[in-house]
Amino acid sequence: MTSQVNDFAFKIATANGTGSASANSLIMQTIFRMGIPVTGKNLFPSNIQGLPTWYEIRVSKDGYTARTPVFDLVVAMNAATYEKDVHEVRSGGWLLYDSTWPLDERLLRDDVTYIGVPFAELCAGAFKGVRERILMKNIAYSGALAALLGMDTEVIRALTKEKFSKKPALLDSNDRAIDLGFKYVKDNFDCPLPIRLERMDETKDCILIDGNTSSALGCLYAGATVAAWYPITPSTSLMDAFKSFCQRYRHDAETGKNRYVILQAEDELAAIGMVIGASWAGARSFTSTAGPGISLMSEFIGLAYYAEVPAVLFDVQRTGPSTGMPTRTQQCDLMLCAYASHGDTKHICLYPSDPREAFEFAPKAFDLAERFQTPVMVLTDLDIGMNDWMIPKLSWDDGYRPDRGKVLTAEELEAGRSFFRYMDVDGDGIPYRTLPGVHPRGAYFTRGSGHNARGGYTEDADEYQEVMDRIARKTESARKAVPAPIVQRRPGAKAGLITVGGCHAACVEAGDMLAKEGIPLDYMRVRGFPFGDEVKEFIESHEKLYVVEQNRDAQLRSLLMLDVAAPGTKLESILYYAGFPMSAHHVVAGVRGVKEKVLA
Amino acid sequence: MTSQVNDFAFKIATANGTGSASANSLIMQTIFRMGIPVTGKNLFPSNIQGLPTWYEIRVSKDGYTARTPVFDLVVAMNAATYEKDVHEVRSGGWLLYDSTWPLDERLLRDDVTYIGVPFAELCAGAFKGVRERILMKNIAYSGALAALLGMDTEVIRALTKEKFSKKPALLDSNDRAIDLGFKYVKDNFDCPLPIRLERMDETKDCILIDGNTSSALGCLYAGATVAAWYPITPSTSLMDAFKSFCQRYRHDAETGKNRYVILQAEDELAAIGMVIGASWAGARSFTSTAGPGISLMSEFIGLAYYAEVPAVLFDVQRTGPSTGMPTRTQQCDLMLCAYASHGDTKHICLYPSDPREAFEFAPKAFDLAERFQTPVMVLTDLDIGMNDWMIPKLSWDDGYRPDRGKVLTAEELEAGRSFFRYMDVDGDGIPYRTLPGVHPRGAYFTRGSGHNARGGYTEDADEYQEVMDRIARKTESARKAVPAPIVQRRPGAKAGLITVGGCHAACVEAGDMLAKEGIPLDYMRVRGFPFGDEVKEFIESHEKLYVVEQNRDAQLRSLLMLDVAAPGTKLESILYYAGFPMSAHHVVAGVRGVKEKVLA
Amino acid sequence: MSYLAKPKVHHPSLKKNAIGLTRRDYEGAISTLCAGCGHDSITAAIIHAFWELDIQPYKVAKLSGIGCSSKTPAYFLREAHGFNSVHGRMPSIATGAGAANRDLILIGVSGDGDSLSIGLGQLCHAIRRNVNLLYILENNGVYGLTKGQFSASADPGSISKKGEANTLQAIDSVLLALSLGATFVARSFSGDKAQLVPLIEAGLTHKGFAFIDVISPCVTFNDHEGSTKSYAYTREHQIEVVQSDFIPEREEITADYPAGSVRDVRMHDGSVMRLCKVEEDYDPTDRDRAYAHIRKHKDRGEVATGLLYVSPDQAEMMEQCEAIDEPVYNQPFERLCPGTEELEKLQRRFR
Amino acid sequence: MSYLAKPKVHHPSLKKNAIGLTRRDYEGAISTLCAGCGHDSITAAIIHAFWELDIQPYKVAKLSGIGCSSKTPAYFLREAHGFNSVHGRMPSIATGAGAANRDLILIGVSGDGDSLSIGLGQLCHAIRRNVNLLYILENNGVYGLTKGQFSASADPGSISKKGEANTLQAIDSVLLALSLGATFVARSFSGDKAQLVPLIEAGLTHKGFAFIDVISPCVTFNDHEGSTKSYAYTREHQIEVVQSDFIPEREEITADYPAGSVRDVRMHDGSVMRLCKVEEDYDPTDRDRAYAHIRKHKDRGEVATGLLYVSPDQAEMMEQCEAIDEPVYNQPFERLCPGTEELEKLQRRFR
Ligand SMILES: Cc1ncc(C[n+]2csc(CCOP(=O)(O)OP(=O)(O)O)c2C)c(N)n1
Ligand SMILES: Cc1ncc(C[n+]2csc(CCOP(=O)(O)OP(=O)(O)O)c2C)c(N)n1
Ligand code: SF4
Ligand code: SF4
Ligand SMILES: [Mg+2]
Ligand SMILES: [Mg+2]
Repeated sequence: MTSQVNDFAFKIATANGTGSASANSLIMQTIFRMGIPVTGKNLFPSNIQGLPTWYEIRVSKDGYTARTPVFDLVVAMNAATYEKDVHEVRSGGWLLYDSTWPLDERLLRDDVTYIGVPFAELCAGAFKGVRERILMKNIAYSGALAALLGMDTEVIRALTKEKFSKKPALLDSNDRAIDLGFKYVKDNFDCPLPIRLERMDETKDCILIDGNTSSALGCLYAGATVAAWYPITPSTSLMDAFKSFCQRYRHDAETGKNRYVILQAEDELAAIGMVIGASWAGARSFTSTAGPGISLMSEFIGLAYYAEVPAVLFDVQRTGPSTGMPTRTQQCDLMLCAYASHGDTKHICLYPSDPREAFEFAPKAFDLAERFQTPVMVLTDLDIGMNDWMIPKLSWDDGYRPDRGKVLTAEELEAGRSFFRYMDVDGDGIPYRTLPGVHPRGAYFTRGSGHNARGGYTEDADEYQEVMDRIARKTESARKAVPAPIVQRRPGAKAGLITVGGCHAACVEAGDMLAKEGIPLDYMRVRGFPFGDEVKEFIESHEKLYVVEQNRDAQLRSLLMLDVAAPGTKLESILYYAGFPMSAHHVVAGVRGVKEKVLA
Repeated sequence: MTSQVNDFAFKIATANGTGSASANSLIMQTIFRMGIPVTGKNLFPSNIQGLPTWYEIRVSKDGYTARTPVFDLVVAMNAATYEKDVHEVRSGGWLLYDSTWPLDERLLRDDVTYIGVPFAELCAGAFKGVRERILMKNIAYSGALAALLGMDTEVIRALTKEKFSKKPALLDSNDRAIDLGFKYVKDNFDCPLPIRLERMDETKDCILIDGNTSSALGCLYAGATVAAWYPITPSTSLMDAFKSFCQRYRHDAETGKNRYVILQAEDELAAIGMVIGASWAGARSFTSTAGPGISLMSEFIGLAYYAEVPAVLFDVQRTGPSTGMPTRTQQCDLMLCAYASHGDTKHICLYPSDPREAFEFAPKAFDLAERFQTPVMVLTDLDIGMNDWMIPKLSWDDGYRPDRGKVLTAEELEAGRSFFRYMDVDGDGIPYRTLPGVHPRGAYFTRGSGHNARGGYTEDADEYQEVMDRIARKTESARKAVPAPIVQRRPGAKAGLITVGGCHAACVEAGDMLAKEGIPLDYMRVRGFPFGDEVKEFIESHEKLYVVEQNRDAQLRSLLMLDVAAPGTKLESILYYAGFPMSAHHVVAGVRGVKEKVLA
Repeated sequence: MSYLAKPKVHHPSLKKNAIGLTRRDYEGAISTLCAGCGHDSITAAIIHAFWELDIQPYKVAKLSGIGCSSKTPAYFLREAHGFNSVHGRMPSIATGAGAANRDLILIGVSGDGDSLSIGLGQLCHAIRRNVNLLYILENNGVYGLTKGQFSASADPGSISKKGEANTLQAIDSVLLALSLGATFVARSFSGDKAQLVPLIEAGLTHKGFAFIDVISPCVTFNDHEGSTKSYAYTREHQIEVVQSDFIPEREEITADYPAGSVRDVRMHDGSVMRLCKVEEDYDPTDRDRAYAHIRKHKDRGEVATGLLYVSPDQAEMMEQCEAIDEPVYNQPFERLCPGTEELEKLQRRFR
Repeated sequence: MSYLAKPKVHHPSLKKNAIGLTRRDYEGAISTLCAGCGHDSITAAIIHAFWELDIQPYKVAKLSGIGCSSKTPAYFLREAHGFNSVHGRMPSIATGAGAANRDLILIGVSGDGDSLSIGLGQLCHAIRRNVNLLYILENNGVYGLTKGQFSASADPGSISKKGEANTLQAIDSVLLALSLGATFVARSFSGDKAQLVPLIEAGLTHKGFAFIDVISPCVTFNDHEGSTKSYAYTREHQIEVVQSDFIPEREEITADYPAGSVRDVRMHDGSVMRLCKVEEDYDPTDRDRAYAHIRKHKDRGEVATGLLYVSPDQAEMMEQCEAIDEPVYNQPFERLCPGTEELEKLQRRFR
């Protein structure tokens, strides 16, 4: 890297449950408020207290938000991972450590500058009680970093004030802890380091938000009224956020009554059952879960598909298979979500790439579910869902009205409008439906067993097939309704890069890097399944396509082959599935690798 | 059709639960014992009593066993379906009906010969009690058919004797009922009809058996000791058969104790859990279910895949999605079984084509499951599982010994052999395992969460990936171990026919028909997934391939595209999925259709 | 194929109820169950109860799982929406439907396999939530639709049609419901319409989860000698511990019972369940005594029937959720979406 | 990260048992649970019990579902196979393992979320089958691993860390087990090792399903004021209704108790569970009285602990299956496969 101003990355190693989270967000927010593009990745264990946890912060004046595996500075606060952490520093980088205890000789690298600050000692002097000392040690390193990286202390002060406005005692100790670290560094080292921060004006129209929060906000704005769920990492915070938004915006002050119902189900099978029951009765209803939940919901998803009941599912993907690594990210449910359940089934899927799209796709998901009377899956992942992303402010169109789809009203039925539940009246493959409790003429019997166009039970070959064929036509027509892919073309590009979801950030950056290297690539990010014509065209218009995704078995590539007959020979996979978010380096290396492979 | 001797089909329409089953099997067995190739298809409702049910019998001197939709004769015993049944008779064919009541004018066709027999009246005279009269009416029509088709009355006598050897009263009334029908027809019509039976010698090395029975027998011979299941049509009779075989061969006379355990679980999730627990503890264990069960087992299947626990599952496929048509057949779980569960998963699948292969593949399934330490799915369907097929006698190699796979013994462990559960010691991707309760040094912790090669818990990126990559290699190597496809080549063939499972019979017949028409086709039936090299080669060696299967979404075609990179452009689908078994007519029409499409 | 057994009570079968409907208006498709199946009698009782309560059929939602019993919602209230869901999962469908539209009158029909094996967890949790639902368990001790395997309600020692004796403990759904805090628990017999109809009426009126276990013999697979769920066995061993009579709100209550022997339980809508305590020491509002009492009969090999326990005043699910009185599903969008301005304000949090 | 709380009983901690092993030999990996988590104390009690019973660690199979509690099998008996399965499904894994190898000593550890929500059905049916398994439910009223949501054992009115009151009925696993015919039912408290160890020993000795519900406070999410599963609350409200002492077979029984106050229950292997009835009217071999007794305390806001019910002589699953005495998993193939000749004979049926 040439200039290191506002363009570097550092990593903080601590132990789970020692309050480092607030220190890390303080650092993030400070940089953000200095107007400098910043992203943070929280790498935490599947444990409540004591295991190692890391927080990675990347500062990028160019606005790149993907994870980078190269660290200029590492803050090593956890003895348990000390050795590992020292190795993580790039050659020529810095290591900030607690010098209360002497450093193990064997851990000394001569290509790294060691910055020792006796955090424990300082805090022992300044604070009483074990717990507070541990907490404040972690606040103190943010003070040290402030000095080393040249953070704006005014901004920090302002932030702590806001945060602890109601807790003066805490405010005081936090500020003192920050000063401890700040002062000690100022007095003992020359600051700031070559890697440092300088005010910019790049973040004023942005926010820092995680995708679970924005997804929840999207459901609130979409008018969802019934949510059912079962806790599972990394989707839990989505429902927590939805609940707190509802408490704020859906609570009727006078009556003290709620304009929403959130049910913590006994398991995922019950959760999706409740969603299907609520949607059947007319509510916009959704659940949020992760891979294991989708597996358990499979039978019910098939019922909703065949009986044509709307349902919205958020799958915040985590590393599979089975329990896998619940606190690591992956895009490993693409195939499952597209075809979940036995028999011939195919489901509409949406693939947001960041918290902003997660917000925008929520109303879209409900519109599609009610329009096409079928389950719609919104696939995010742990990285999108739980990490703080810098994104352009969310915007909303007050003109938006939900598309409730073809639902016959009591008036229409009263007016003698004929109703056959599964008949293709309009030739678009979408039948009309009615809601229970509305009108006698709307009554029909919903079932997952064989039924004919009139909604009657059948075991007749032709009647069965008629309905199945119509459903296939219906799903086909959804191609045009799902969000079109994002396509960017570069002059002189022969090959293309294809990706999905959260890999976007890495691919955009990699595209720039490769272009600089003289390898210009066109780019397409798919956003909805089944894929639309643009996807087909993009594939047809390139001889070689690199498919970037975060799973072992090239699931996106598989979907492209199955759904738009993309010839496998064209599609080169670039896969990363070890659990961390995709980085531009992986993509670039992947492209180079393939090129070499081809040349060899 | 030219000659109609030993080459025709007829259909018997009755009501569910009126004892027609025994009459139908009597007819089947008589023809079979006359040495004439015969098959029967039972089309029954998802109901216990009263709904329409049909039994189709095809006589084929050439030994074709596929279903044919063309009926020379229909026996119309059910007023409720009278109209439908009359239409089913081919032009120039015969209708046998109960003339106790006058026939509705509107049902008369002048291209059909009506044969009226007053069954109800005859039985009213000869038998007492409503129930017996109903039952005997159904026996009586077999007598009538005996006369019309020229069945060997000696054979019939012999059969009833065997059947009712312990129930003389029943024997008597059955014989009387048969005589009633037989005599009446002899006296009133000239017999036999142009469609008639003549003794042959084609069945002496064959048996009539259904695939659920033979699958169960296969599990018995494979040495399965623990079975867990939850009742579901059409798989229930598989476990019923296994139980009765065990009672006969696994019951220790002296001790009165059983050398097997069969557990009727509370649901499919528990059933597969029990199978996994039993396999983990070292037993050959299996479950049998249908599509909805596989959906519910999805989470557990992923655990077995990732924790590498053997398990054998029989999926007797029925018409989906959801509850679908439980008493109709389909091949609609091909995709689900190949990739069941969230995360990156891929499963070994076996596809028997008839009851004989179902028997042979059972031991194979256990061998593969234990060798590769992974779930193995055996996919049959309602047609294979519940219909009586004429197949060559089953044979067994007494030299067979189960392949229990890489299991370390107490002796090996005692001898200090080092053991790391998930390490690739032999370079074949298959690790060694140990069984609980055997030796302290064998102890390890089985988990569905992240684990490393040594079997320890991990959240480390490299350790996680090492195990995932090895598992992928392991599954790859299974290609060579699964049964190779059946390939038949015809001189001058440019294109090929590809199919799976029970479509075999129809494809063989269609192949002959098309060859006669001057369209010679090579043929391949896949028998195991992941597909071996032969499959790849067959596809590469043809420009056009017709893929014949019984589902809407071309699932076999999808698997071929994903697993052996078959170019979709080559693969023309011939799909039939309305719930009845595939017939040669569908295949031939399909091939012609595609050809026309191509010409147009 | 059996046609609906017509109610055997004594008024002309075309009499109109208060909203001008005859019992015919409460019927459904023709049953496809076996002739004599207990489930058909329960269907007849359900039809009668809805008719007597003057309920508009279309205000009802009929829900079920999978099984012969679960087919029955097709055989009553043709003007009501029905949802024949998947095996054992009806409670979650009902819970969701009730959450979306609390005005729906929910009736769920299930079997012992559907409820006590694959569906046990959902049943227990629906009871816990006190979902406002009448749940009828048509209990025949077997899996009918899959041809006669033992269900979890089969009694130890009961003999299957194939002659095998059941070795497993039976799950007594009524004791289970009481242990889980159910607010309305009854048991009846498909052959006892006089008892069943008022129980269904009370169950429909009860605010919260009303659980009725109805012994409903399977004539095809479990009505033989040696079965403890046969007609014969049940007739012999059934003991009505509390005889109940349902008195709709509007009818004023005439106290023509010998004092002491009678106890009135007032339902939340003002209607009254009049209990004639057949047994002295019995109190259907005391959960623990009810439990002990049922066990006592059980130990004697008897099946206690009647309204075994009721607690009319506990908060049902939607009250616990403090939901608005109207259904949430059709709230005007304006009242649900905070709009652009709020979004602006809200986002300050994220800077 | 908390290290294993070492047993606090009074003999030098390196004392050897009859098979020459010290308690260390019964330990496992270092716990990764929160310091002070009740689950760690239960782990210590389990280690102590296995040690005292002189059980060969490798003869044991440790099973669990998913949750903090379900992690604990990694923390004891490092020489035993462990199976950390999927959420709520441990009972089926245990059932299968026991079916394959009845010689395995099975211990299952679960949580209240794992057992009473997603896993409720499997727990109930394992009880019904009387699987030969010691099942320990580490009950803290919350989902610990997913950060503190109410579980189904949370009492109505109990306050969450976020300050919300639980509105739902609690599932009392002990009453549930009794209703389902469980043959060994106990409740204890992670803080009461003296009571817990003998219960675990008896549970391990019991032939059939031994159920022990252990209140095990979650210091991180449910140990606050207002929680009814906190250390403080449990200490205050726990009432030991029957004090039990486990006497292994070989030790002869010295009757040095005041007559009448003591009752011995002989386990199938000859060992004895000595019950000192703290409460006069209590009989732990009478299912109905036990049930009533527990309810009585519950109504007083008390938590009855001890060996609440035991019935030592009922057939466990493998006996009900009439399985051979040896494990079936390693039967010689010759005894399993009928061979060619039989196949020939057999096929006559199919002609
Ligand atoms: C997931 C699933 N598993 C199994 C089945 C097969 N099945 C249909 S009905 C039934 C049991 C029905 O028993 P019960 O609920 O008692 O109803 P009954 O027929 O006795 O009235 C079963 C196992 C199914 N439909 N779905
Ligand atoms: C199928 C599935 N759903 C949800 C989860 C997430 N999850 C992990 S542990 C847990 C609850 C644990 O609670 P409990 O059993 O009480 O254990 P505790 O942590 O309280 O000891 C949940 C919901 C999961 N792992 N799998
Ligand atoms: S099988 Fe039994 S339960 Fe089913 S309809 Fe017939 S009698 Fe009723
Ligand atoms: S979160 Fe609670 S249950 Fe989990 S380890 Fe910590 S204290 Fe124990
Ligand atoms: Mg039943
Ligand atoms: Mg818990």
